[in-house]
Amino acid sequence: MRVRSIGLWALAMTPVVFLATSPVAWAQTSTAAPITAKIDGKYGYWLPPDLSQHGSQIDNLITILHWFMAALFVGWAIFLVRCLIRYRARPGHAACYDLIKARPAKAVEVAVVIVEIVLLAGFSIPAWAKVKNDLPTEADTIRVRVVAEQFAWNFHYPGKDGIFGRTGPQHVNPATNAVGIDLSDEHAGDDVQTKEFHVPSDKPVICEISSKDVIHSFSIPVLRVKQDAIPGMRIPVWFRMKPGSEGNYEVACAQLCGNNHYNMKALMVIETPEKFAAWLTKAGEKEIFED
Amino acid sequence: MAGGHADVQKHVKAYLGVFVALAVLTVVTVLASKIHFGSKAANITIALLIATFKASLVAAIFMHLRWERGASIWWTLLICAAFFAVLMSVPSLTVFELPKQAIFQMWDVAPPVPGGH
Amino acid sequence: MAAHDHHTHDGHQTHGHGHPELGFWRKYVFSTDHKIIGVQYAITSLTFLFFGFCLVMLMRWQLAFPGKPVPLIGGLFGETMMPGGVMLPEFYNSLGAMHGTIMVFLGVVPLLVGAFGNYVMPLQIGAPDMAFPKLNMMSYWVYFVGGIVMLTGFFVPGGAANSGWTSYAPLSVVSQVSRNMWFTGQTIWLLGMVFLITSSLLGSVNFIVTIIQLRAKGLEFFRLPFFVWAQFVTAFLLLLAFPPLEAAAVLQLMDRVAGTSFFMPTGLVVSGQQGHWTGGGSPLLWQHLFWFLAHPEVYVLILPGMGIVSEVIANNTRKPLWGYRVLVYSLVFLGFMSFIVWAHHMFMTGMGTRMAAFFATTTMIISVPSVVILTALLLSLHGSCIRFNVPMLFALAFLPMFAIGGLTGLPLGLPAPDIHLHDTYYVIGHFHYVVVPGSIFAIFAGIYHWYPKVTGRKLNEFLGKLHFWGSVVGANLVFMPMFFVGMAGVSRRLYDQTVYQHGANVQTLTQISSFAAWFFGLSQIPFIINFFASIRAGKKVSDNPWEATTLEWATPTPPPHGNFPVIPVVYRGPYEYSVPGASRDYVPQNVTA
Amino acid sequence: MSSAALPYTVEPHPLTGVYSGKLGTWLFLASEVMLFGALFSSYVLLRVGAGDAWPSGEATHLSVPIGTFNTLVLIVSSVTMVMAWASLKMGNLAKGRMFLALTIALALVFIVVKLLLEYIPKFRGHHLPSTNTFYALYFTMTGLHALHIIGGIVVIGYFLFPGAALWRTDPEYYTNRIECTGLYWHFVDLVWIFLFPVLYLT
Repeated sequence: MRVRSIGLWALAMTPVVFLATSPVAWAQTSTAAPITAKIDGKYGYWLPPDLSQHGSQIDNLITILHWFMAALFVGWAIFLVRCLIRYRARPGHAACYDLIKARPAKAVEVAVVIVEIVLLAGFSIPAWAKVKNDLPTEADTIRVRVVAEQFAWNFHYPGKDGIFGRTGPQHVNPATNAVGIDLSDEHAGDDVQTKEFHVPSDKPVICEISSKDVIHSFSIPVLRVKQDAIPGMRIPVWFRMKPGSEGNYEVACAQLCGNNHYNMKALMVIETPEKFAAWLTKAGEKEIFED
Repeated sequence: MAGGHADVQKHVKAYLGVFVALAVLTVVTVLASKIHFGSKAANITIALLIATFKASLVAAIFMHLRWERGASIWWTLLICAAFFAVLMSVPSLTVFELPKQAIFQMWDVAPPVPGGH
Repeated sequence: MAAHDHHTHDGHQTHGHGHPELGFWRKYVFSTDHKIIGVQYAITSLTFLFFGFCLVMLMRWQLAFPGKPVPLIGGLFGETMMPGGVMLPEFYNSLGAMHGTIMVFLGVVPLLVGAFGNYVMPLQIGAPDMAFPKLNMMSYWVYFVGGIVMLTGFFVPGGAANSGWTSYAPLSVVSQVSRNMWFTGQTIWLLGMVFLITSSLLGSVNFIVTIIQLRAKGLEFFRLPFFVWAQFVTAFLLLLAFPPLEAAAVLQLMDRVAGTSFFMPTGLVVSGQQGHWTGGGSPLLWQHLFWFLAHPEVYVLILPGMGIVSEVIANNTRKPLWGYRVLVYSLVFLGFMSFIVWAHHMFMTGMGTRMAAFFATTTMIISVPSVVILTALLLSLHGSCIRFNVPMLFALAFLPMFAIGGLTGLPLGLPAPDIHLHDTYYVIGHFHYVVVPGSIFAIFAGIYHWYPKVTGRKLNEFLGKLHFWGSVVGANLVFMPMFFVGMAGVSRRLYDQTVYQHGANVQTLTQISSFAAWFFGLSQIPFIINFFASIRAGKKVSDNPWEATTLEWATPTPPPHGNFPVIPVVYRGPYEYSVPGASRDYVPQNVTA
Repeated sequence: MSSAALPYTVEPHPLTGVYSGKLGTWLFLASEVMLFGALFSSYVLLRVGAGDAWPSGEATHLSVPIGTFNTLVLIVSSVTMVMAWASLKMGNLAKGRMFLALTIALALVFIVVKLLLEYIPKFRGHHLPSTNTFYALYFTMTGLHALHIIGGIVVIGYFLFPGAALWRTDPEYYTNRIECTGLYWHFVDLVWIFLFPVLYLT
């Protein structure tokens, strides 16, 4: 019985060994089209680079939490291992019926509660309130309507007048008017819609997230921004870049939205104010709307 | 619960009484819906109050809760009521609690409703 | 031991005289005996569990080596799933959705509740059977039909449901649309869910009534084994949390089949076409109803597992559980709280500060009883005498791994860190660290622990240890890298994460996960061999091989129809091990002195 | 066979005060409360979301007289159901069965009225579930309720004919089963008591 099972086991392990050692298997491949723009930022094995001003709040919280978790875990693990060794069954050793007094355990539980309260009330909720409610009020805030669809992001800029043209589903034309601007509206003429997300690096940005079909999620890891795009709703998120964060980054979809969900990304270009203004003008000229 | 014949006979009288009450209250609900009590909400509240009263009668008499001594049944109902209350809070969670500037409207103009009446 | 021997012989002899002999079908297939039904549940759900695991082993290939043909078996799947052996995104999504559904609804819940609950719970409370034996049989067959319905999804055009196990509307309404809506994967998924929910409801009614009504004399609530308590709380969760999902499934069926707009808002434009829905619905309504079920469901997955682990730990430490009452109160409290935390799955759906604060607070509160339970189990080891047999090894692995699973829930339960971690691999790592030790390892512990009761033979220790070490190493290597992948910002449910720069960067970790998953899969081979071979070749054991105290060991092995030759009377609490002054190191519940 | 050996199928448990069937029925009803609760919750959410666009009064095209009639039919059927139990409790099987038959007849009246006077004319008039959210809710909620009525007909029908054989061997057990069936039936009536004003009157 025993010998046979070892044999079977060894037999079963062969494919693993084969696969693990096969250089072909380890070569990286991708099903996606090659990334045309070079993506900036240094990525390691922890959090991705952080370009937003609110991001450090989230990052600090994550770091503090993981130290806290590690401390607790190590404490528990030491106790566990000590018990396993000290109280292992062996000749001459018997269990003790009486239970230990657990003052330290109670202290640990109280400490956990206190730390949780502090993290929640002191850090998490204020950070959340700031991200969700304290929308920037500066006059030069960039406003963008983000309209998700299967499987692309559309960005609608209000243009020079700073007012979005009226939109409606009956105006949607997948090829030329993806965000459904009503061209008869007086504010629509200067509106810009693109598939690339350009923002100037020096101004706060408010994105109004919505979706035409199913639920998507507007996720920019480097900005610590994530918001579900719920069809039938328009939900704002905002961010402010750190100085010197110009470069190319990626907008991802973080909510399963269909077959090509994995490839629903957009290029995000953070650029200097001058470059952004030039791009906006050029993009506005190129626009040809058909209704 | 009820033991002997005499008890059951007493119950039968209660059943008939409840029947009359339910029938009358049904008519009252219908009539109340014809009267305008100031606002839509007031009308709905009145209709639901009458319905709750009717339902209580059914539960108390027809379903014998009035005579029920089994604590386990009351516990079940209590737990159920608690979670039912949580379930009924779902609408207020979705509708009334949104971050600043979020709206339940993604388009600016109302779209034509296909097949609408 | 000697105390029970005369029962054993009497039991075997008297059994069968009072009852007419049943035919094969009534005895083994359409049986009303809770033990046969428990075994039926166990075999069916273990099969489903293995099948669900195979699905994910397939997915792991695509994740590790995106766009490369699956070796050896890639050609078997045909053009609609894997043309040229390369997995299509829609098939990948089907695998993902069905993996979740099968593991949760067809594998773990039926195993923990249907199999262990059914077989062990009536024995542990000294009952002759479940309160409603025919209803019990019906639960099993409704579950079986539900499982078959669920699987037919793979064989219809368009494949099985592919909108995730959460089936978020409107995606689940607009996907897999065809002329005959009744025969598309998502519709079949909804129908399957209706069956499975109905089965669970019938089962939970049965469990609650059995525990309330059929406890042996002297078995007060605070003398119940912890496993029975876990089943009791779990049954209430199933009873009250499942119906809203049943309602939601009916509404989604209406949306798909009758063209209603319960979850469809006004003004949808799908694939460039204005939708035919009248609108006025709410996509968030589905999420609320779904998570109203699915958060309690998480506790349905782990509470019975905690019950099993507690039984095994008490038995193999040879001392009473630390803080039995504290454990029970925590359990009940967990059950209650699990109903008011559901919206922490929805922080990203556009939630205001007040509501986020409320659900984050309830989430932090619910972590306290979890910590208490874990601490109590750890403290139970203190001053004990630990036997390292296979069930105990699995129970011990539960402790640190469940700790990791629980702790990593903290950043997800706090709304601010959740902004970065929501819907990333961090979430996958977190909940697999909860359910793999909490459910799967507990299930293994339970199988090794109670196998001798069912068959009269022990599982082989060596194969068991091989299985244990393979599983522990495998599971940790699968899920630990996921925390780092998630931290890097990689979303879950991606067919190919290398599309993104931050994904390509951590692709190596994903490959490690994949290899570990296949290793984890191979580690189950000794278990499968052991499970079947031991039925005939396992070492024969006595009625109470683990020298345990609870009532299931006070019956003959295997227990006869009607369970107890003489209905036992209970005199003490469930875990009276190493009582000072007693002649042996355990005092069964039904022994007077 | 095995059920005969189980305790507390007939006599109440000395501590809990109920027999198993009754407790089981109440637990089942608790889950039904959550089922219909989810539908009512959805109703409130969708109605609040719709605002003034929600049809009411004449705009619903629902007939209040027919609804009232059906409400009364269900109330009477509840009375006959409870009378069936009372008759059995007093040892009168014939009377009990008569009341059961009456209950089924009334339930059939409810279903026929619902189908012929409400559903079919609605379909003819192109008031379909897909027409608007009000009709979607109307058809789903009343449809699910009607399924419960049909389920009740099946159960009562079983106890009226084949199930009644139990009376000869164990009349008390049979009476208990009728009581449990009654609990379910009253619950179905109770749901309608809420459905009627919510859909027809407001």
